[in-house]
Amino acid sequence: MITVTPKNKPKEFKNDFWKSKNFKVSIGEIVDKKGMDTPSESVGPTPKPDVTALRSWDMKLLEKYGPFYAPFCDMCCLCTYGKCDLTAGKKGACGIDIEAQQARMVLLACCIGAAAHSAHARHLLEYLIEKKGKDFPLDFGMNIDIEAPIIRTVIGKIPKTLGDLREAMDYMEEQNLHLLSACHTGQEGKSVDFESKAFHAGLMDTLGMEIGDIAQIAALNLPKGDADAPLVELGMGSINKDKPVVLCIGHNVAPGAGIVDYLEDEELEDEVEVCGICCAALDITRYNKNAKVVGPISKQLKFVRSGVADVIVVDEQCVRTDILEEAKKNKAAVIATTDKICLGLPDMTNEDADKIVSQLVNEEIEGALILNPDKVGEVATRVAMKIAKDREALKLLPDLDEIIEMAKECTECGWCQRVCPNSQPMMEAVVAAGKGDFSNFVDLYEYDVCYACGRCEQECERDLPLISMLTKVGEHYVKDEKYNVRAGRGPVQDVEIRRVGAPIVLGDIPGVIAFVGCSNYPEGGEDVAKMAEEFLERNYIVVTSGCGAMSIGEYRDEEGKTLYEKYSGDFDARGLVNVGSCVSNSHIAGACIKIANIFAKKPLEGNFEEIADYILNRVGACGVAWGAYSQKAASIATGVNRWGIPVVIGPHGSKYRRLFLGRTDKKEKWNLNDLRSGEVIEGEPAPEHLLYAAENRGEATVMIAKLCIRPNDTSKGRQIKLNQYIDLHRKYFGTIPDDISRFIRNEKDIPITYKKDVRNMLEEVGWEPRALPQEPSTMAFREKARGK
Amino acid sequence: MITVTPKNKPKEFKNDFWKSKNFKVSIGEIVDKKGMDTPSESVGPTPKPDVTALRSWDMKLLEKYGPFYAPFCDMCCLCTYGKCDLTAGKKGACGIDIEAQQARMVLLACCIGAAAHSAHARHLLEYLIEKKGKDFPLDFGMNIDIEAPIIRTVIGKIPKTLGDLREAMDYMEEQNLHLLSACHTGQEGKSVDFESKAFHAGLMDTLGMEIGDIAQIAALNLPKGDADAPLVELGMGSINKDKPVVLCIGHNVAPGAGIVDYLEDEELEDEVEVCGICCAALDITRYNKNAKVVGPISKQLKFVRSGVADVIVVDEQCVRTDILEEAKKNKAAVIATTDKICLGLPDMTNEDADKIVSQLVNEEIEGALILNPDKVGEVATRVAMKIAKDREALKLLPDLDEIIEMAKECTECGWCQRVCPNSQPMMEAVVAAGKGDFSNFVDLYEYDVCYACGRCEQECERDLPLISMLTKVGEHYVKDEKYNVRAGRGPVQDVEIRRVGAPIVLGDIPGVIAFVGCSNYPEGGEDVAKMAEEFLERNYIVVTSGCGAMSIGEYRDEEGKTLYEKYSGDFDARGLVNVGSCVSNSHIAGACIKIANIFAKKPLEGNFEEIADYILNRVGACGVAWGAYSQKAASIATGVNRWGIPVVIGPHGSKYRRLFLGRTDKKEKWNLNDLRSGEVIEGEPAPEHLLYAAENRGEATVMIAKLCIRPNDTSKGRQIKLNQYIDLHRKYFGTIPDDISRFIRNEKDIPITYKKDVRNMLEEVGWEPRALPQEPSTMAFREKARGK
Amino acid sequence: MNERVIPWQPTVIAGPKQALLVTPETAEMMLKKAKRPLMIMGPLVKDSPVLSQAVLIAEKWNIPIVSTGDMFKTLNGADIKSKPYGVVEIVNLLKDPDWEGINGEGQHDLVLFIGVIYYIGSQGLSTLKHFAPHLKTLTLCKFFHSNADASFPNMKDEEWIKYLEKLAE
Amino acid sequence: MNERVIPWQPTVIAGPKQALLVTPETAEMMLKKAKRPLMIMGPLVKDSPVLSQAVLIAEKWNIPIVSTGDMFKTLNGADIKSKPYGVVEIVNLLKDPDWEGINGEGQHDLVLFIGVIYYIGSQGLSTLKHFAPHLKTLTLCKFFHSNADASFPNMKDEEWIKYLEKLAE
Ligand code: SF4
Ligand code: SF4
Ligand code: SF4
Ligand code: SF4
Ligand code: SF4
Ligand code: SF4
Ligand code: SF4
Ligand code: SF4
Repeated sequence: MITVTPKNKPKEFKNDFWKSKNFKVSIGEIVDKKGMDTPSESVGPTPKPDVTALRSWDMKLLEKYGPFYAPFCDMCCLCTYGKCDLTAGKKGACGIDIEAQQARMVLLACCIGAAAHSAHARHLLEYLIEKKGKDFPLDFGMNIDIEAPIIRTVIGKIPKTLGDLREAMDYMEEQNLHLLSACHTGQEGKSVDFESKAFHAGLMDTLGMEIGDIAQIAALNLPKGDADAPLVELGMGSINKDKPVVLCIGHNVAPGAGIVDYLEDEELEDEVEVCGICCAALDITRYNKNAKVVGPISKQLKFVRSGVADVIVVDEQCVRTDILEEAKKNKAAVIATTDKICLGLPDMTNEDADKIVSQLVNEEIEGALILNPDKVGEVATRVAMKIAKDREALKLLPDLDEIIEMAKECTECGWCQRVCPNSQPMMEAVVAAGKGDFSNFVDLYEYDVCYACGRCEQECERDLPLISMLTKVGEHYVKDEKYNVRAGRGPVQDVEIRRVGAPIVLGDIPGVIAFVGCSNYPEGGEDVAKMAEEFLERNYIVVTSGCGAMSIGEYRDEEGKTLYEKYSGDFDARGLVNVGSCVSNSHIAGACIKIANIFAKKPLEGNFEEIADYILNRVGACGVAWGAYSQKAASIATGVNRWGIPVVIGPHGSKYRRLFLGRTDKKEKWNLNDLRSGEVIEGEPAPEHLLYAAENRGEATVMIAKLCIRPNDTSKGRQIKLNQYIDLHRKYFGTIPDDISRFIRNEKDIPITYKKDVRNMLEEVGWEPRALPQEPSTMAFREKARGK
Repeated sequence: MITVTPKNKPKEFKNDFWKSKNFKVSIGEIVDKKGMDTPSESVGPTPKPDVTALRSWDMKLLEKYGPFYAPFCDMCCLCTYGKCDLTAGKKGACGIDIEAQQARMVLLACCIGAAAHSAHARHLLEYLIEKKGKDFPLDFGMNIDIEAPIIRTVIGKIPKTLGDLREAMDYMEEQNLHLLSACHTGQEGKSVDFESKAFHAGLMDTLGMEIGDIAQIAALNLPKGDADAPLVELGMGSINKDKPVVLCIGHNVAPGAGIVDYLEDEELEDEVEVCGICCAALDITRYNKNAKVVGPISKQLKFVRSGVADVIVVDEQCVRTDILEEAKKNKAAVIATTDKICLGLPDMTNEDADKIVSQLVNEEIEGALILNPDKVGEVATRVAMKIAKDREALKLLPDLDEIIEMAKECTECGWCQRVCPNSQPMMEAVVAAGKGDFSNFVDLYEYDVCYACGRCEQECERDLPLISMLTKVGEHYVKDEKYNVRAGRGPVQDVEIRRVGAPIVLGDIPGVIAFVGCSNYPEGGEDVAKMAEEFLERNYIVVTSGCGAMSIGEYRDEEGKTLYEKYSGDFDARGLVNVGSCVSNSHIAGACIKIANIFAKKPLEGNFEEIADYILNRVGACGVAWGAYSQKAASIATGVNRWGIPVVIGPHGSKYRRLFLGRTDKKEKWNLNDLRSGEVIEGEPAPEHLLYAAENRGEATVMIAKLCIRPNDTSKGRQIKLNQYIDLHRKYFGTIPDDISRFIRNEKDIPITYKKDVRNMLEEVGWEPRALPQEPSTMAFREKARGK
Repeated sequence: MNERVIPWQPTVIAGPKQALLVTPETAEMMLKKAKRPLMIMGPLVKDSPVLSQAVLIAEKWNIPIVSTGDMFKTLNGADIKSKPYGVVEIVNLLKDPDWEGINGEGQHDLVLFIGVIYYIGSQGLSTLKHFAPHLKTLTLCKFFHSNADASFPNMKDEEWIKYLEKLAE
Repeated sequence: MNERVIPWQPTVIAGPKQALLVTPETAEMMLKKAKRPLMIMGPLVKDSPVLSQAVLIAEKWNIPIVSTGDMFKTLNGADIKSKPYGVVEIVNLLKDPDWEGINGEGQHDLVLFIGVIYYIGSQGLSTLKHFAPHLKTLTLCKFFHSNADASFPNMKDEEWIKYLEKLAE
C-alpha cells in the first residue's frame, strides 16, 4: 500500500514543497501506521492548505466576484484607540479603512461560525471516541465509498476510523487560530486578503461540519444516505401535552441521545414525549424516529411560552440566551449540558442523580449544568415525570378574553413595529385584538411570519406580553399544526451521484438547489417552502437541511400534503433531500465534490483548486439561505462559495456586510481559460454572482434559476436552464429577461418554446454566436497552474 | 521514571476523573516515550483543564471582584437579526442582555488576543522545529530549572524539547476553538460564564506566550534569564540615516533574524542599519545586540513619515494597516512576511530573489509577500542597499517654513482635537506654528504625548499633513533622541527567585510591579517611566516588557541617565527587569508561579487553582498596562487576573467594557479560609481590585502601591507596604488614606513613621485588632477542595 | 431627540454622520441641481397609494426608474418603463464612478430611493454613503433613512402623500 | 445635525438613546427635584477657571463632592471637602441600588459630573445609563456627553462659565 505521511503540521516556510510542480509521492512502505491512508498514487498540490496556500484561487474568485460592502456601522469599536469613525474615507487609529474593516468583521464572523460547528464537532468526536473507541470504523455501507469527500480533498487523506478524524480536527483548529489572529488590531490590512482568509475560515467550516456529521452518523448509526429515511412528526401540534415533555434545544445530539437511551433502557418510551427545536431536533430524530420536531428556531420562544415543555435541555447553538428567565415564567426546569452554555448554573455533573432531580424538582437550584449526557438523560426524564402533573395546573398563557383586555391597553405608539426586524405590523394585530379581531395575530402566527424574536415585547411601553398573546391566539385559531419532515439522511450516495452526474453536468437536471439555514425570513417560512415547491415541480433536485428543512415541512400543498409526502427523498430530479442538521450541510458541498470525482474522475486528495474550479464552471448548484442570520450562516456561505457554489440569501443577509457580486457590464471579467484548447475564450456571467442578497421571493427565485447556468452546459442543458429562467422571469417579472442574449452561445442554446421572441431579442442587440468551450476553467493553464 | 500520559484530548465527559479526590498517579513504567515528562509522583487535579474545569475558581474570583461593565455601544451588531438595542434592560432578538453582551465582547477580545499570541507562537514553533529539529532541547542553563512554569502548571507536564511544545499548542488551539464558539449568537447566556471563559482564554494566552518565548529563546539562543543582558540603542536619533535602513515592524523575530543572518553571512553588518518598532525590535535585539530599537508603536507613523527607512519589513501584529500607502509616500519598499498580513501583495515566496529585488527596486510591484524569512533577509537587504541612494534625494518632510505656511491654512475648526483619542491640543499646535511658534508641537512630540495615530490628520478639513508636520518639528527641535533599553532577558532565574522569594512573600520587598503593554498613554510615555522610577526608588522590583520597556528607556533622570543605566537588571529590589517582548510577558506570571513553587514548595503540574490562590493571597505583584489598547492586552490582563495578579490599566482601558472591582464596603466579601486553622477569618480588601482603570498617573501610582498588599503579609512586610501606600497617598493626594484602618490587623502593622496619625485614625473609626491568618486562601477547605 | 429623525428602525444608526432631514422644498432643490438623477423603486410601494405620485415625480423630473425586488412586474403591467435590478446589483453599479449609468449617459449624481425594504435599503444607502462620494442619495420613503445623504422624516401616510405631491406638482 | 449635541468625541455615540440637552434652567430644575445629589469632580478642572464655580454650585445646592483621579489634592489644598474615589470605583458604587451613598444616607438620585476625562467619564456614564435606572446623570462639562441622561452642549469657555454661573448664583 502506498501511503503519504505529511507531517503533523503544515510547514509555513516550506509551502513551496507542497506547491511544487507535479508533486507526487510514492513511498514504498507504510511509514506511519497511525495516520490516514491515501487512496491512490498521487496527492494534489495542497493537502492541509495553510492560510495562504489557496490564496491564488481566492484572488481569481475575488477578481470575478468583487466583494461588495455594505457597512453595518460607520465605526469600529474593536480596540481602545477607538471607537474610530471610518466615514468619508477616514482611516482608524490603526490605519484601517472602512472596506478592510467590513472584511475583518466578515472574517471574524466566519471564524466564529466555523468555531461553532467545529467545536461542536470536536466535542462530539471526543465523546463518541470515548463511547465507541478510536478505532470505530467510518463505514457508511455499500453505496457510499467516498465517506468524507471534504476531508479527502482538504486533508489529502482518507479517514477510516473515528480516531482518524482527530488529525483533520487538529489541522482545522490550528487554521482557525491563525485566521482569528488576523482579526486582531494591526494585522491584515487589505480587504481582499481578509476575504481570502474568510474563504479559508469557510473552508474550515465545511471541514468541521463534515467531521461532526460523519462521526455521529457512523458512531450513532444515523441514516447513512438513506433516501427513504422515515418521515418524522413535526409541529407544535404534534407534541402530546398529556405526557411529560422533555424539550431539547440546540445542535448537539449527545444529550438528546442520552434521553432517548434512558427512556429505552427504562422502557419509558411511551410515557414521555421527547421533542426538539433547531438542529438538535433533527439529529435526535435521525437517532430515533419517535422523537418529534417542534420546529425551527422561530418556534423557540412561542413553544417555551406555551408551557408545554416540562424540562428544557439546552446543549449548544441557537438557544435563546434568556431561556432560564423564560423557563421560570412557567416553572419549566432547565438543564444545561455543554461548556458552551453554562448559564451561571451550578455544575452538578458529579452529583448524584437523585440529588439533582430533587433539587430541580424542589426548585432549590435555578437549573443544573450537567456535562454528562447519560446523566442528563436520567435527570431530564425523571424531573419531567415528577413535575409534569403540577405544571398542568399552571395557567400558562393568557386566555382570549384577557388578551382582549390587555390589547386595549396599547397606546398605539407604534414602536413594536419600528423595532421589529421585519417591520411586521404587530401594533395592528394588537389594536385589532383589542376589538376582538384576532385575524392579524393569526397572520403573524402562521408560517412564523412573526418569528418570535421578542424585540417588540421588549420595547412595548405597556409591557404587553406580545409573544404570549401571539402564541395563545395561534394555539386557539391555527388548527392542525401537525406536519412532518423526512429524517436527515446524511450523505448522498455514490450510486445516486453516478445516476445524476451526467444529467447535472449536461444540464438535463437544470440544477441542484439547496435550501439551508435559519428562519430569519422576511415574510415567513412559506416563502422557502414555495421556492422549494417551485423548483421541485421544475425538475430540479432540491436539497435541504436545518431550520430550512423544517420550514419546508410546515407547508402543505393544495391537496394538504407536505412536500416530503409528495416528493421522494432521492437525490434526483424532483427529489426533496433532507440531509439533516446544520453539520449535514457538508454533504451538500460533498455531493458536488463527488460529482467532480465520480463523474469527471478528478482525484480529490489535496486537489482543492481543481475540484472547486470544476464545480464553479460545471456543476449547476445553488445554495439558498433565505433566513441566514448567524455567524454560522456566514461561514457556511463563504465556505461553499470557495468551493465554487453560488448562494442566494434573504434581504437580512445584506447585514452580513459583504456580498460577492459579478459585473455583467464588464465583459472581460467573464473570459475563461479553455484548458483543452489552451485558449482564452469569451465566457458569460455564469454563475453571475457568488453571494447575492435578494429583496423578496420573486427576485430570489429568478436569480436562483439564473445562478444554475454554467459555462460547461451542453446546448441541450443550456436550453433547459434558460427555459426555466425565462419561465420564472415571465412569472415574476412579466417578461423575457433582457440579459438572455448573454447566455446564448449559438442557436442551439435557444429554448424552443421562446425561439421567436428570443431571436428577436438577439437581433436587437446584434448578437453573434460564439464557440462552446471544451474545458472551461477559471484556473491558470496547466503548465502554469502547478508551476507557479 | 514515573510518567503520566493524559490522553491527547481532554475528556469533557469524564472531568470527574481529573477532579477526583487526591488524584495521584504512579504508573511504574514509561507508557509513552513521545510525550512530556512529569517531574514528581503526582499531578494535580487539573492537567489540561477544559473550558469548565477551572470554573469554580473563576466563580470565587468573580464573587470577590464583581465584573463592572461599561458598555462601549448600546447595541449589538453581531448577527443579522440586529442591530439590537440593549438599553433600558431590553434584550436582543437572541435573548441576550447588555451585561452578557459586554461579557461576550470581552471574551471575543480575549480569544482574538490569545489567538494573536498563540498563532504567532505556533508559526514560530514550526519554523524553529523546521530549522533545529523537534528534538532540540529546551535548556536554559544552570540557573533555570523550571523553564516552563506555565506549561507545567497548565499542561501538567515538563517540556524538554521544541517538539514537546506541540502538545501544549494543540491543547491551546482546541480550547481557543471552544471558547470562540461560545461567542456565537445563541450560545452562552450569563455574564459570569462569559467571564469564566474569558479567564480561560486569558490562561490560554499566557500559555501561548510562554510557548512562543521559550521556543525562540532556546532555538535562537536569546538571553536566558541574563540580568546583565546588554544595553541596546533606542530612539529615532540612534538610527544612522547615512546607511541603508531596514525597518522591521511587528512581533515575529523570524524575518528580522533572517536579515541579521544575511548581513552576517555577507559581512554587511556595518553597511546596513537594521532597526525595529514594537516587539519585533525587542526580539531582534535579543537575537543581535547591534540591531536598534526605534521605539514603541507610537513611533511607527512618525518614523515611516520621516522617510529614514528604505525597506519596511512587516511581520505580524501592531502594524499600521495603511503601511503600504504610507510607505508609498516616500517610496520605501514594503515586504510582508507572514500569512497574518498579506496586504494584497503578490506572493513572491517561490520567486527568485534577483527577480523580487528587481521588481521591488523598479516599482513593478507594490510590495512583496515573502513567506520565507531567509529570503526576506536577502531581498530586504539588497533592496535597501539599492534604493537608499536614490531615496536620499526624496524630500521627505516639509521644511519648517512650509509648515508655517501650511499651518496658516488651519480654519481653527477644532475637529482635530475632538477626534483625538486623548483630546490633545493639535489645533493649538497648528495655530501657534502658523505664527512661527513650534513649542506646542514640541510638547506633543516629546514622550509621544501625541502618539501619532493619525486620526486628526484624517479629519482635518484642510488636509494638513499633521503627522508629517509634527515629525519634522520633532526632528528639528528635539535633540539627542538616543536612549537605550536593556535587551530582553527572558525568564527570571530560579536562583533569583530563591533570593527574593522570602522578602517578597514576607513583604520586605514591597512588591513586584510589571509595566507592560502598549503606548496608548493618555499623556505620553513619561508617565510610565516616572511610575517605574518611583517604584524603583522605593525598593520595588520593577519588571517590564514590550512598548512599556521602550517608553521607560526613552526617559532620562535629572542626571541624564536612562533608568536602564541607573538600575541593574536583577530581579531584586531596585532592579529594572526587561523580560523582552510581548510573549515574554509570560515570564512575569512565570516568576510568580515559581515563587509558589520554589519558596512554598507547591507542586505545579496540573495544580492551577492552588498556585493561583497562592499568588492571589501571598505574592504582592501588580501588573500595570498603562497604555493597554489591543485585544492582546485584554487577554493578557484577564489571564494574569486568573493567576491571581491584579492589573491597573490607563483610562482608555475602560473601553475594554469590563473591569473587576472589589467592594470595600462589603466586609463579608473579604473573608478568607485559613487553611491551617480550618477557620473562616476576617480578611481585608487585599488586593482590593483585580482589574482597575485609573484616570491619571497619580491615582494609578497610589492604587498600584495599595494593590501590592496581601493577606499573608507579615507584620513587618505590611508595615513596609503601608508605609509606601501612605507615602504615595500623601504625595499624590496630600493625606494619609482614609482606608488605612482596613489594612491594619494589629498594632504591629502600623508603619512607624506614621504611628501617631494612624493611631488617631484607628481610634476614630473604632478599630479593633484581629488575628493574622496562618494560611489565607480563597479556596475551599482542603477536605472539600478536592472532594467537590 | 426628535422622533422624526431617529432612523425608522432605530438601530440603523451607524455613527455620528446622519442624513440631512429634507422637506419637499429642499428635495426639489436637490432635484433641480441634479444632472443625471435616478429613481430606485422597491416593492414596498407595489400596492401603495403613493405609487402614482412616485411615477409622476419620475415623469416630471425626467428620471429613469430602476425597479428592485419584483417591482418590475407591477410597473410593467402599468406600462411604466423601468429596468429591473436587484437592489444590491444597482447599488454595486452606482458605487463605481466609471459605470456608464442606466442609459449609458454616465454615472448618476442623485439617486432617489422609494419603496425598498427598509433594512436592505439602509444597507444599500450605507454602501453609497461610504463608497460613492460621486453621488448623493435622497430617500422619499415615509421613513427616516439615516444612511442617506438626505431623507424625509418619519411620517404618517397623509403627510407623506403631501410631501410627494409637492414634488410631483 | 446640530454640532452642539454631537458627542464631543463624536464616536462616543452609542445608539439611538442620547442625552437630553439641558440649559442651566433645566439643570436647575433637576437639582431642585433631587433629594440626594452627588457631584463627581475630576482632574480636568484642576487648574480651570470653572473650579470655583463648580464648588459654588456644590455649596449652594448642598451637594457632597467626590473627587476622582488625583483631584482630591487640589480640593484638599483649597480646604474644600471631598472624598477621593477612582471614577470607576464611585460609578461601581452608584450602580448598586443598595449602596448607602457617600454620607451613609442612601443611594443618590442625581449625579453631576464635571472635570472627568471625557472618554472614561463617558464610559462611566454608560455604566450608569445601563445599570443605574435608580438615578439620573447630568454633566456640567463643556462637552456634550451623549451617555448622560442630561448634558450641557459643546461650548466654548465663556459660554460654559456663564452656564455654571447661572447654576451657582
Ligand atoms: S481596531 Fe483600529 S479602527 Fe478599530 S477601534 Fe481600534 S484603532 Fe480604531
Ligand atoms: S416578535 Fe420579533 S418578529 Fe415578531 S413582531 Fe415582534 S419584533 Fe417582529
Ligand atoms: S409597543 Fe406596545 S403600546 Fe406600543 S403600539 Fe406596540 S403593543 Fe401598542
Ligand atoms: S460596530 Fe457594532 S458594537 Fe461597535 S459601535 Fe458599531 S454598532 Fe456598536
Ligand atoms: S447576536 Fe443577539 S443581540 Fe446581537 S444582533 Fe444578533 S440577535 Fe441581536
Ligand atoms: S495623531 Fe492621534 S494622538 Fe496625535 S494629536 Fe492626532 S489624533 Fe491625537
Ligand atoms: S482639523 Fe485641521 S483645520 Fe481644523 S483645527 Fe485642526 S488643523 Fe485646523
Ligand atoms: S507592547 Fe503593545 S504596541 Fe507594543 S509591540 Fe507589544 S502589543 Fe504592540
